[in-house]
Amino acid sequence: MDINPNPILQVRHLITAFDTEAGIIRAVDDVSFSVSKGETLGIVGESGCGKSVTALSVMRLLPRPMGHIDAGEILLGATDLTRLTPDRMSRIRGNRISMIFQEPMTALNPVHRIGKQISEVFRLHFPETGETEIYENALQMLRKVGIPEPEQRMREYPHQLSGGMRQRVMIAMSLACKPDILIADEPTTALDVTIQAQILDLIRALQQETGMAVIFITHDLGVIAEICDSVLVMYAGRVAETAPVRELFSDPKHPYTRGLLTSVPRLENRRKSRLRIIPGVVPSLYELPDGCRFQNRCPHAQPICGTQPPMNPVSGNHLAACHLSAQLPPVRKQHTEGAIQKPAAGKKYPAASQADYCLEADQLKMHFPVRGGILLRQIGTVYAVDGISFKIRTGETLGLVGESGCGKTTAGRSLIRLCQPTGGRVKFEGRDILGLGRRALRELRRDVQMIFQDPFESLNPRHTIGDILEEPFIIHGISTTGERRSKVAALLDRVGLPRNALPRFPHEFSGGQRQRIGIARAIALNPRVIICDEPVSALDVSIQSQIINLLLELQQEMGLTCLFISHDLTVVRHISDHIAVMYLGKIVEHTDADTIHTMPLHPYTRALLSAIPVPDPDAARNAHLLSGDVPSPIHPPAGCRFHTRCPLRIPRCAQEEPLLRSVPASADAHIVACHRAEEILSGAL
Amino acid sequence: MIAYFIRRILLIIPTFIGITVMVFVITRFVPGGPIERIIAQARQMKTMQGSTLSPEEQSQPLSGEQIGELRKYYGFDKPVLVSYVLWLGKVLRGDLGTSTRYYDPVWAMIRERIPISLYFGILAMLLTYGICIPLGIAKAVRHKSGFDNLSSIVVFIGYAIPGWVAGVLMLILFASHWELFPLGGLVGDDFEDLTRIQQGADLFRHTVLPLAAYVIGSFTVMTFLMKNTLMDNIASDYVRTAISKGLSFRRAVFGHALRNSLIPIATSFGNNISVIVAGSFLIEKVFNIDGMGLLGYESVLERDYPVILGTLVISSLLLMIGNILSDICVAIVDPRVQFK
Amino acid sequence: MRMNPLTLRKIRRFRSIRRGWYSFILFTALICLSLGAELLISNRALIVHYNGHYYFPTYGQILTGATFGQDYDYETNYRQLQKQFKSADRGDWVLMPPVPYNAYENDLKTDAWPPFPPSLNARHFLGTDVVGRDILARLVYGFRIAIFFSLTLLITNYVIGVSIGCAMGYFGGKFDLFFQRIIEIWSNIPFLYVIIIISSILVPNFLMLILIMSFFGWTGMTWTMRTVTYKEKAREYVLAAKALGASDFRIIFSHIIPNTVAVIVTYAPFSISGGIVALTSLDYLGFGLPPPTPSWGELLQQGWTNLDDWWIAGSVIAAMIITLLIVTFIGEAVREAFDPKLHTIYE
Amino acid sequence: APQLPEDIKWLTIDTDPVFASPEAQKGGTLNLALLSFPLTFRTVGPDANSSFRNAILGNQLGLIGIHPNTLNIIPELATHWAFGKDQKTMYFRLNPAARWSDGHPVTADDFAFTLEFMRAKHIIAPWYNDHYTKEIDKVIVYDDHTLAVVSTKAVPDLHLRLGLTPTPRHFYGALDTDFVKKYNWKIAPNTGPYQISDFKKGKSVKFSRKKEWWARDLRYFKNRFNVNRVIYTVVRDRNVQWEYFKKGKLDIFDLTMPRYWHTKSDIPEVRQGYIHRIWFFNDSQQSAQGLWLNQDKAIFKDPNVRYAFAHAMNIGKVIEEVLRNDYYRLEGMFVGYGPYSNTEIRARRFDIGRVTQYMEASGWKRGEDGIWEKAGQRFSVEVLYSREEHTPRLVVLKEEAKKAGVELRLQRLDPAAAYKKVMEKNHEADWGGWSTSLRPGFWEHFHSVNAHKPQTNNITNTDDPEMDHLIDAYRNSLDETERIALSLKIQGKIHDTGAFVPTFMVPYVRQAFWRWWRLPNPAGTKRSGDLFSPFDSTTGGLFWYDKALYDETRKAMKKRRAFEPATLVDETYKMATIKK
Ligand SMILES: Nc1ncnc2c1ncn2[C@@H]1O[C@H](COP(=O)(O)OP(=O)(O)OP(=O)(O)O)[C@@H](O)[C@H]1O
Ligand SMILES: Nc1ncnc2c1ncn2[C@@H]1O[C@H](COP(=O)(O)OP(=O)(O)OP(=O)(O)O)[C@@H](O)[C@H]1O
Ligand SMILES: [Mg+2]
Ligand SMILES: [Mg+2]
Repeated sequence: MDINPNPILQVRHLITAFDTEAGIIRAVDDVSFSVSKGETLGIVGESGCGKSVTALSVMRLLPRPMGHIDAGEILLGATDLTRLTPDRMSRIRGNRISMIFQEPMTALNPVHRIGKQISEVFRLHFPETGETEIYENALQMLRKVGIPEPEQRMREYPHQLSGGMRQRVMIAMSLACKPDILIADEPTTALDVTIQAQILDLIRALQQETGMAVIFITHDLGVIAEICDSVLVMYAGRVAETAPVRELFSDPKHPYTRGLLTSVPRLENRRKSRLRIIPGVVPSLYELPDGCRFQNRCPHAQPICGTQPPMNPVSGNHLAACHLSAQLPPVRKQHTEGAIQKPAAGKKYPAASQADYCLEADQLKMHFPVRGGILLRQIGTVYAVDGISFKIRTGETLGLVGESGCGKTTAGRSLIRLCQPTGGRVKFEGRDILGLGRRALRELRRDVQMIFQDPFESLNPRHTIGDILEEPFIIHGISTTGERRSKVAALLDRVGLPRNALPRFPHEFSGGQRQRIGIARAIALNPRVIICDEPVSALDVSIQSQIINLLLELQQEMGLTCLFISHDLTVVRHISDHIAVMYLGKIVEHTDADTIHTMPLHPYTRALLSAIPVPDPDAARNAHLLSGDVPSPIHPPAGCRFHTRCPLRIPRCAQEEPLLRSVPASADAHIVACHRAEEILSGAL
Repeated sequence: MIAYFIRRILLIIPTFIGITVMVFVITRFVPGGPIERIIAQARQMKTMQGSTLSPEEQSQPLSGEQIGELRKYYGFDKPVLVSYVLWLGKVLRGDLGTSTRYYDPVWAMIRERIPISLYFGILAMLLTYGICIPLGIAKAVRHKSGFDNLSSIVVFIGYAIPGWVAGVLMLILFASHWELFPLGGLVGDDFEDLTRIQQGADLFRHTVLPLAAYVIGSFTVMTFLMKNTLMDNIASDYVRTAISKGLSFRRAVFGHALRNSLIPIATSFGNNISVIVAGSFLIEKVFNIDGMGLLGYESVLERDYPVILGTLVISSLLLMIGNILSDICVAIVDPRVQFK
Repeated sequence: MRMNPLTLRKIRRFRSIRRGWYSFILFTALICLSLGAELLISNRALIVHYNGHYYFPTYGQILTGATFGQDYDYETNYRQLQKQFKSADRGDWVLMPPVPYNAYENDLKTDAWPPFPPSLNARHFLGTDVVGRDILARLVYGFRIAIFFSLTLLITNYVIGVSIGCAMGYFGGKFDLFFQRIIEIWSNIPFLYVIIIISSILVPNFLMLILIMSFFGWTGMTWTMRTVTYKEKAREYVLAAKALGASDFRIIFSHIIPNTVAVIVTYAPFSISGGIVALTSLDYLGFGLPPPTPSWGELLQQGWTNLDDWWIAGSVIAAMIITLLIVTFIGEAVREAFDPKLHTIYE
Repeated sequence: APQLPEDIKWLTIDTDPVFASPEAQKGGTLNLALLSFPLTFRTVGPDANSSFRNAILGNQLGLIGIHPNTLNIIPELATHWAFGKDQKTMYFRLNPAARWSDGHPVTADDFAFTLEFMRAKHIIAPWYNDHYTKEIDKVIVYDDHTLAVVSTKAVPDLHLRLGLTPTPRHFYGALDTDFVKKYNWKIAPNTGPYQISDFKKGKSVKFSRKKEWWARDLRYFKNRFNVNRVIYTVVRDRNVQWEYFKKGKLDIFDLTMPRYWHTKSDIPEVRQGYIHRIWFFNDSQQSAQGLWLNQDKAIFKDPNVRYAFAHAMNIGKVIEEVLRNDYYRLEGMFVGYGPYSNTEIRARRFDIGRVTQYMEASGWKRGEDGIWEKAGQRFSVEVLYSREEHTPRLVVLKEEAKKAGVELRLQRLDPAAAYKKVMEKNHEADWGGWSTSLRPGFWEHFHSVNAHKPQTNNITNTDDPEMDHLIDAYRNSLDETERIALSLKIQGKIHDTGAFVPTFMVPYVRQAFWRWWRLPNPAGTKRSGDLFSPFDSTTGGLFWYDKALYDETRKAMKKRRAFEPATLVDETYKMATIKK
């Protein structure tokens, strides 16, 4: 069943299992694929579906003694890697196959210098090379992956580098020996979109240069569309579908692939429309159904799905593991189902008219002191949020986007005084929040709630769902015990959780369910404002859309005002009425959600938008690639904070800080802080 | 970083003052100080010698005036804080005072004991590190193997028995019953008459049992610290990275995981310094070794305030310096730490 | 109330570590046995049948000799009574516990002097100490005291240490700095010194000793709690509680502390063995519980001064080793269950 | 210069029996152990009164000595002595041969200096300051070898008080504030047979015999002080000392404790006769060991309760079953004082019947737990003690007392603390002993001036006018027969008070020694407390080292040849009252 005519790596019927406390699980179950020279194979799938284990199996890097390859062959050329002695395998690793890992933060040894870690590869595989030569080679590699001042970096330790830099070092290390195959296991997931774009670019360029084969693992369909030649879709340890990239996106033949493709919000979707979803959650590897593993979520499931589907060839090298692949209806281009109606003004909430601002921030500042010196005096300041202003109308949603560390979370928290802002004013329904006393603040908490990013971290693991949902009522002394019970039950219904969830603990639920609990807790007291701090960033694509739908529904039902924080412009655009883009503690552009997409005026916004990988292999890309990292908020650059990375910078940008202003001057709706906004608007740049 | 250490050193001051003030004040409330001993002595003499004085004259052995003079002699005549300040002043000038029992300078007494404590301490440390680190490594790599289980049991037995109890047991068995080792002391009585080699052998024979008692408990902590951190480190991402570069597992462990695992061990290093010098009076008592521990213990029993305070000054300073040293050690092995 | 499945998993894991689990069973059994020690080791009879009546003297008031027709007013000597009834053979009988001695009474003979070696006949299974008290009885009652001592100590230490450590970690800042100094000072004060002072002013009893020991012992827990709290405090669920308007008190006690239970539990067994050792050492030095309280330290002291009477030192050292080993094994298993180390090797 | 009175009647004795053995040979080294290193070599000043001081003072002769068997005055530094008519003065003629260890002759001025020295503030010994000021008026120096010592008032037994020891003026010179520190480890010249020749602080002290000791041929010193060297080694634990002894590293071991005598010393070395044991009875004042009841405590106000308490103490059982019948019951507070002791007095014996009788007479009843009760008060007494070794005795007493309806609460405090508590009269019952002097002293313990106030020795708080009267008379009398009569009477009264419950006495010494050590016959004197005491001028230095025996024994040990085991019992001086 060779798909590729000239494969350099062939994996055949690979079965990898783990011995865990609860029993043996097959994390990879009968997976076959092959890659040929110069080709990029993408492996995509939801968290836990076995992508990493597949990669680790190929590398023979499974954590022993739990993990072991039980069956199958991994052929590198003609050698079966599964049968090599550890010693010979060592010689292949790093030399003929190398790998980049997901977490750039932990993948480098913290106590060895960068130079040493890179040179080690040369030293290992070319033992006869001299020291100076090794040094030169290492330097060369660093230059190649685009690290500025490589001589200095060689002497630094990993913690002194930013995440993007570290990932570059990893890449340099893995490419040092010009491997035949590079396995990249989600190398960009932990990075910002702008950095991700840089890294993807780099990998692509290097691949072209060396002609190596790349196995690219990701859960992001956009990334797949952008860099892969063919795709392997995995689901619960098995291959669901494999196809050349264009074919997969144009004609997916597995219901799961279809579900995935339709559930991602796209910039071309209608805002606030209900997203298509794949209902349910991935089955646990411990309790897999017989037959097709997707059957419980599949809209097309039939009795035959109770038997194991074969890999049905669709065409050439397009195979799908579905009994019904041939009978599936053709894909419609329409990806969404009818928009959710905005609540009619004054209908349910007579007090609030559309013109009322529910939440207003005025020059909000949150500076954290940096202490040091002998007496721990303040020696610096983190300008986490440095004077941002915005207003949100009742019932509307403001989206706040920006790269990691730009102060989104801090802004959200200081808005509701989870940290005490150092300056500015915040008004909730006309009342000043920052001046509130302890008592009043507590009262305020009933009206202003927050949903957190990490659905596991934000739920106390020692409390049952019942405890968690009851807590708001207890804290605010609302209702008797009996009433509370019924209220909690109602909440569960509302967010679509079963009632028997009450006595269970958070980790008995999947991420999506846990996020529902978090949402239920936030809406328990019928708040008026909800701050959503990246509520879907930690979730899988198929779950993400479920939660987005839920949030939209709730907002509509309850007339909630929302601040929606995210680094994902697509999601933000989908859910918001207005969008503010933050960069290094400041808002650089603020307008309504559609305009930002169609007419971005700030170079940063433009770069952000173009860096987003679009799940469409045919899309044009990367006109505005950014270079470098976000500067430290302790020493923000003078003038325009973005000028260090701005492709359009002019001398003025380094001196004068651009003010937020309306562009074009007349339109009130589009504010931007860039000296050259007009030029951009005019299309000159 | 330097500011951090300077701050740490500055913070020693309030702590040091706090400790010494507390103890200084306590000394004033303990019965049985030098004056009380003199009174007791006087009373004893009185009973023994009888007295012919008429009843009116005096029924108590010493007059208030005499006691007053004694108080002056021992410096108890001033209010606690005043004498504390005087004492502290002397300490700052490097004078720890004079023992109220031996009338030797306290510093001389301490100095005499320090080499003995150091001798055992350094040996103990070498032995502990020398055994625990390799053992910890072996156990980490062979987790849950027969070797691991067996060595755990052995090491736990050592941990469960307090050092001095083990000392008693060893003394009973090896010294009293089988007469393999001497019954205590640091050297034999005829030490001076021996040749160099014999001296070494003699010292060795005297060292074995107390040293064993000293280290028996610390093995466990150290071994498991080593084992656990090494296991954590082996499971960490960067070891996987190292192997993916082509290192063998062995080299990855020794070249990468090990150094990171030494960080917590380095943290314990500073603490050990103070432990070394402080000794353990229980063990020293059992083996009749004149170390710092015994000095402190005896001075407490004998109410030798200057010595108590002197040992306290030394040991608390060492402890605090040891803590800072720990930090420095950590800063040396771990480039990530940024003390602020 | 359902057990948290995480906890359940830990318990299951604990049970699967056989060394620790059996130690735990043994330890619990020992505690239970020592609680009912009066039924096994006592000079009071379990049942006396006299003149058609049954008597159960084990618990409750003393029954004087007169009750059973003896000619004395003090507590009945049941061993004697047993012999007497037997020889009289009038249907009266006495059922004694397996070890018919209590921990205080001196079983002396006129022609021989204690310590007596172990003897099945005399039912001194481990012999007697230098005053003719049954060593087994003293070991068992001493164990009971020691174990309750360390349990009480543990609780007081942990209550104080956990609260202060938590507060330090939670509030941080000056509060933290201040308490750090206090603790540094505290832990430097020679503990023995204070014990001597106290014991020179009054004889330390159980409560006093607990007070003194916890006066100095609480600091041990604070450091760990402080670090753990720092970690917990930064977690989002704390923020979530804050966002709901929960008070600091509620956050500490309802959110943070339950999450530190793992730490507390893993430290507990070692604290217990620490308590036992501390009490024994104090007793050994003569600063512990006043005589004639049955105590291991006192037995150890006796054993040490009577090396030739091997059964004294032998029994108590064996008892100590066994107990401490059991506790250590439990501790290790608990640690392992709560914080299993990932064992990873690569080919 | 003052004139010696004309009518002086010089006295001396050279007819009392000698007690050393003419067989004695010089030589050998005696190895002894110390539990702790002495704190100082001074004999006055802080911490000078350790047991080690006896070793130093044992080498300081006085003007006169007391014959250990006849109790007569015998010469030491003085060859002759005389009593003044005023009953306050004694005259002495020094032995012109007397020399300090540094070769200086001993002169009368050295005695005058003793007075100066002892009165000096700088020695930080207030009691000595007092004693030598208030008891001794002056020393009159007539010439280099003649002097008189004058007491401040006429007292009985003048010679017990005025036999000063000299202090070397040439050594001390003028005293200074730093005396205590300066002389802490100085070895002062002495007049006795040995001098410290070497010491290692914290480890050992070595005494060497003076080759040409000036007194070596004097009648009462001849054939004594035979070993060449005495080495004291610090061994901090008695059990370890025993191990040292077994290995021959120590020569002598004290076996007074029954356990050591009966079981611990049952070792091969003894059975094979390498080590000998001796049980030597002596006859001197017994220290007043017992329970001292504080009559100021509510419970002991009633004499009946005190009597009952005494009857509830089963001392007999303790002696029989704990002390292996080795100790003797102490019958009263003053035993062994010769004619001064009231031998009629019998201590109250354990007797539940009597307890009941006394308690019921005072209206007490047995409570539910069998302990006497009255008006909410239980007969529960806190017994204060400080020596760990006494715990076994007390726990037996406690268990027995329970039968009699008395609860004892044992309170062991560290010695300093226990002492303080007693001195503050805060005890209920103190378990302790008081050391002795040659004549009974009552005033300290039973005179009402010393009652109800802290820091006095009347720890029973006895406050009885009649008793006061008798004690005053006893103290003021200079007539021996009258004093004896009063003494007996006072002892009777003390017994009636019932505030002191006498316990044990040990009128003997038991020791083990390696076979090559020899003793005279009888092995010691009436007043010998230690047969192998190397120094003491009264009873010490009687033993000697037998080289031949040493060689024989060592050879035998090597060849594992056994000798007859030897356990000597010497009852020459056994007290009449305890003879069976
Ligand atoms: N060391 C291990 N021990 C036990 N189970 C493991 C181990 N590593 C992975 N697994 C299991 O194997 C399954 C597949 O994991 P894998 O890491 O391959 O997922 P993934 O697709 O890479 O997910 P993600 O996107 O989250 O990285 C998971 O269900 C996981 O529980
Ligand atoms: N308590 C604090 N003390 C000091 N600095 C802080 C604190 N909290 C946040 N910061 C700093 O403020 C800056 C903004 O942080 P914030 O968490 O708001 O960023 P973010 O936009 O939410 O990033 P991410 O996408 O990674 O969540 C960061 O540089 C961060 O280091
Ligand atoms: Mg993965
Ligand atoms: Mg954030």
